[in-house]
Amino acid sequence: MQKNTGNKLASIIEMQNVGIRYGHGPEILSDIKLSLKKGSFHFLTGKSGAGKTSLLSMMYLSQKPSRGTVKVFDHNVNFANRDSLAMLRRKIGVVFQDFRLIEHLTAFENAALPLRIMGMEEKEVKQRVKEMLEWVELDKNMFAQVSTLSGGEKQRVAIARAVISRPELLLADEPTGNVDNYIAPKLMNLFVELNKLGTTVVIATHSEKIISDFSYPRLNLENKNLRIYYPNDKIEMDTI
Amino acid sequence: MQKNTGNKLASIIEMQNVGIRYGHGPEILSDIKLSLKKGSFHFLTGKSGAGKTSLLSMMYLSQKPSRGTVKVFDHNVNFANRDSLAMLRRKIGVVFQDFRLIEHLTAFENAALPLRIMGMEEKEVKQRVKEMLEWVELDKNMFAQVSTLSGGEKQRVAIARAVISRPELLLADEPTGNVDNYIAPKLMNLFVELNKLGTTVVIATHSEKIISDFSYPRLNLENKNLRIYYPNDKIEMDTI
Amino acid sequence: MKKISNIHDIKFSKDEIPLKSDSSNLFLEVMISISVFLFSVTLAGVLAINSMLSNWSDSILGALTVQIMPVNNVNKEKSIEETLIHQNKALEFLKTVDGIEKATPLDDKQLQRLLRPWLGDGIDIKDLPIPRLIDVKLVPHAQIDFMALAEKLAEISPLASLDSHKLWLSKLIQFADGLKNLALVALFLVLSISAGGIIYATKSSLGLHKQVISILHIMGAKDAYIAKQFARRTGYISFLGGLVGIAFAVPTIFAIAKLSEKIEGGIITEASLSWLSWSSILSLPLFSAIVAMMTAYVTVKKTLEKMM
Amino acid sequence: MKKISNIHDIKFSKDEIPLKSDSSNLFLEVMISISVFLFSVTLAGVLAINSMLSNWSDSILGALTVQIMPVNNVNKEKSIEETLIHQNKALEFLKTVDGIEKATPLDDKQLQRLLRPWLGDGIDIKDLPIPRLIDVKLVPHAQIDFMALAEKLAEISPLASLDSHKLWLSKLIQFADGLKNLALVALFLVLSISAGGIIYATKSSLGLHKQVISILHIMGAKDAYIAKQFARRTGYISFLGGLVGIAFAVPTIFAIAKLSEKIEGGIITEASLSWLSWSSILSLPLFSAIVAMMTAYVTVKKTLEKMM
Ligand SMILES: Nc1ncnc2c1ncn2[C@@H]1O[C@H](COP(=O)(O)OP(=O)(O)OP(=O)(O)O)[C@@H](O)[C@H]1O
Ligand SMILES: Nc1ncnc2c1ncn2[C@@H]1O[C@H](COP(=O)(O)OP(=O)(O)OP(=O)(O)O)[C@@H](O)[C@H]1O
Ligand SMILES: [Mg+2]
Ligand SMILES: [Mg+2]
Repeated sequence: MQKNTGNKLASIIEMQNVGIRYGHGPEILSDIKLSLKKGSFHFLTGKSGAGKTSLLSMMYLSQKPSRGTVKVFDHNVNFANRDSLAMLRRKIGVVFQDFRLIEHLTAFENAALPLRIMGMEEKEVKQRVKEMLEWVELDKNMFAQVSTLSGGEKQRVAIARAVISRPELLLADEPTGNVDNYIAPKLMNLFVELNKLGTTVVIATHSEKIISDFSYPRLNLENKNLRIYYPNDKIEMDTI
Repeated sequence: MQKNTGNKLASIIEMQNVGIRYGHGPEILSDIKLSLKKGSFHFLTGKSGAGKTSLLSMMYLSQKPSRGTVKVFDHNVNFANRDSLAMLRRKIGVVFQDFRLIEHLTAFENAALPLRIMGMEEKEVKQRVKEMLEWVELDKNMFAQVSTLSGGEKQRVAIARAVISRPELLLADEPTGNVDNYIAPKLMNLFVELNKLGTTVVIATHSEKIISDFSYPRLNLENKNLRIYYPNDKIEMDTI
Repeated sequence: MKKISNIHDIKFSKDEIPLKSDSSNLFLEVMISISVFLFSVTLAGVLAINSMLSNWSDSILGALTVQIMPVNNVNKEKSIEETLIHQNKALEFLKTVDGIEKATPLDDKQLQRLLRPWLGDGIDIKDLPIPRLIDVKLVPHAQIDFMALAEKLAEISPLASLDSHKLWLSKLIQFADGLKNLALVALFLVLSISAGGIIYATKSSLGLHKQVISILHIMGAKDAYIAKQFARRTGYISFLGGLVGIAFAVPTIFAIAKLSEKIEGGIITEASLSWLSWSSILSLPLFSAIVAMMTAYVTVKKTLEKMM
Repeated sequence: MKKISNIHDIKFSKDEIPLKSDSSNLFLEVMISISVFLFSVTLAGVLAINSMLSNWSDSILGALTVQIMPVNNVNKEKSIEETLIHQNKALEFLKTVDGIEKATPLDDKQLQRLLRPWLGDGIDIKDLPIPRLIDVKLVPHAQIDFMALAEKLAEISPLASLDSHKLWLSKLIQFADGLKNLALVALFLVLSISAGGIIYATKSSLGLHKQVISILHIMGAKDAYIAKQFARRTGYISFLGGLVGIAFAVPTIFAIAKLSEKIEGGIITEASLSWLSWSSILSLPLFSAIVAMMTAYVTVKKTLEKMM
């Protein structure tokens, strides 16, 4: 059960006895144990309200656990200072369930955000963002204000922004809920390609079709707990 | 082809030569002809960015066509005054793709909004909203601020708000994109039940599963135009 | 999460548009307090000047006295005669002046009665070199240039002179009148700047909440439904702001009144405020709330009409 | 939609946080203009008073003259003698006073030289009943109560008197000093109220943009990255506000200077502003921009530290 704990460097995310509660409410998640190895690919499933987004939010460092320890890139998030958290976040790409784009900026400027924050040279920023947006078929809408885009177009901007910096960890929350059946597989393939290049990927989704199309292990949230299911239907109780 | 134009009262929505453009851009939709009969049920499909949301926005009276005539409940929207538009809107329930809930209010208050705007007695409001939210399984989150709800929970509040006033016309834009496979069919059944009670329903969706599970005609947007497909795969070019 | 026993026991907040937390609220409240402060102090000034002016024009300004200095000769009879000649000259001139209704010289008896307090009874004024007086009655609200009148009178008879207090008063009235007009302009300015501020605050608040407003619209809310919420909030804030303004204004008005009493003695005390004036000043917070409500209401309605 | 030929030709706006359209901007700009206006007028007053004070204490206040009125007797010699007795009494007293360094009576020659312009040459002052003068040198920056000194001097010799202009000046200096302290307090108040206003505006702006800020955070932006955007905007607005304020302040300062020249003749003209003073006043918009920038920066940093 504890066979991998020594091999710290290979673990991108480690959670031990993690619990989350909001305010004075009950725990949403209890006693979560999780270790994501570098280069792994997982789906995250669970009923609506099970806590998928909450679990992801700890991974992208926007929330601390109410109890237990969370380590991201080997840094304990409870003890990291603000600036080092910022540096860690630059290695993580996130697709939010509700997109969280900056509505008054263009699709281009939204996608360019991570690169500009990193301080990349403007010439390279332009080249990379242009290529990326063309790839997600937003060439026509590149310079449209995000607030005028359709639901699916926004989702593609959000995905472009998440992968533009070729992050070491990619977290996507329902990333294909608003796109059509032609572009959805294309976007999934983008995640698979990134994963092949070494990015660790976690995708929360409700779509049975996507889960069955790709044979990756599935993290399932049920009764505040996390279980891992492997594609060959073998169930393991503990994920470490 | 023109066989139904005389029977005005039976048509909830009529569009003639309708075109939409934003600003000085090209037309998003061209020469749309459409007549939705009272008590009908349609799916609305099309690629991401095809114009589904734009078409619906004319139906829920938040946008006028750039050209052509749109009649909703037999009122030409180009000539209706603001207050009569407001009265028409009260007969329409809408589920938005991006929910459009009032984030600082509770789930309860959001769902109660249409009833309160109608001026319904507070006692009846409370009874109806409570029952509705329990039905969409939000009993636990009834008095939680919407901003703290999960994606699927928000979507259910949006649906509760759309149907709470038992509208004559129900327009739903991707209403099950964020809920799990257990609650999605339940919500679809809600729309079917409403339809049986006389509500005209239009549901925009990308989900092939939902479309195939229910044998309703499909309005498909392609190349700026609208075509209707019947479940038995017979294609009709004109919808009137 | 606790189980809700009875849904009808629960209190609901109905603030659909979260206007309470707008950042323009403080701006509005401070602006309204300053406006109400300036408005009430200025209004007090106008009302005080008004009451002063009406006091004067009623009692003092309706009449005028022209004084003819006695000619001092050794021959008493001759001097009296000469004084009378001057009096007649003045009389004739006065009758030609526009705005003068009647000019009556006081006869000996009247003069004697006037002088009795100083000279005592039993003195024949014919023996004394006392000044003769002409009582001049003015046409009501006549516009008389007292300065010019005084100069002309002096030309016609060097012994005749206008009562100087009256002259000074007329200059003061002109000044007060000018001041009043200035104050009225200031009142108008304060009112329009406040209205502009309210319109600005309302519009920026509308912009801030445009998403919630569009949701309400699509749910079938009429413009009036939305405008009412803005009007209520703006009215409430303006009333609070008005109270603060008036709380500073009342002591200020008293202080100014005290000060001007000291400076000008008897004249300014006539500039006291009636109960009516006070109540109109004290009702300014209410008034400002109503004006603000209406301004906000109309602004919202007008702005919304441009949307679909 | 047009085809974009070369992506590197396109101009990009980089305003990630849409601070330009904040409704608190106008509030901030108006507040800063008023503050800079008040600050510069007050500062001008302080600087003028300062230059006036330093002028005086250097040239005039370092010395003092005591005058002994001549005793007027028929016997000239006796009167001169008695006058000298009084002068010695005064001299002895003056030497005991704290803060007086030296007291030297002017001898006949010096008196004669002083009087020459009025009396002409060749007149022996011994024959004339002229006042005798004592030149008093004060310890630098001595705190002398001139009123008390004058009274005591009069007790000791009724003929001795302090030069009255000096007395009046010392009262004026006390007054000016008080005024200066008051003005310094006012400067401090204006500064802290502005800082409070900037903090308030920044916080409300932060609240308004919390979504965009949280997006920037999750993309890996450090607090400084966000704080800089706020600081830049606040600085820009404050600079504009400051320019408006100074544009109103300069004519106001000139008007006040003109007015006080008319009122007080020769004395206040010494209260002129040096070029250094003027340049410090004119640099206030820049100064206010810098203070506002720093305030906004620190406020943002402090507020963000409470988030994760
Ligand atoms: N900020 C918050 N404050 C209070 N409760 C919260 C907050 N965020 C989430 N919750 C609650 O925690 C529970 C889990 O939410 P979460 O968003 O993680 O669910 P989810 O699995 O992502 O659901 P979905 O599939 O519907 O998006 C929900 O019941 C939600 O109401
Ligand atoms: N307000 C607007 N201004 C400019 N363009 C707009 C506006 N709203 C929509 N569009 C454009 O019109 C097109 C159709 O948008 P619409 O939202 O109707 O698509 P949709 O079919 O709903 O797509 P999706 O399935 O992705 O939600 C898109 O290309 C979009 O960018
Ligand atoms: Mg979620
Ligand atoms: Mg859409």
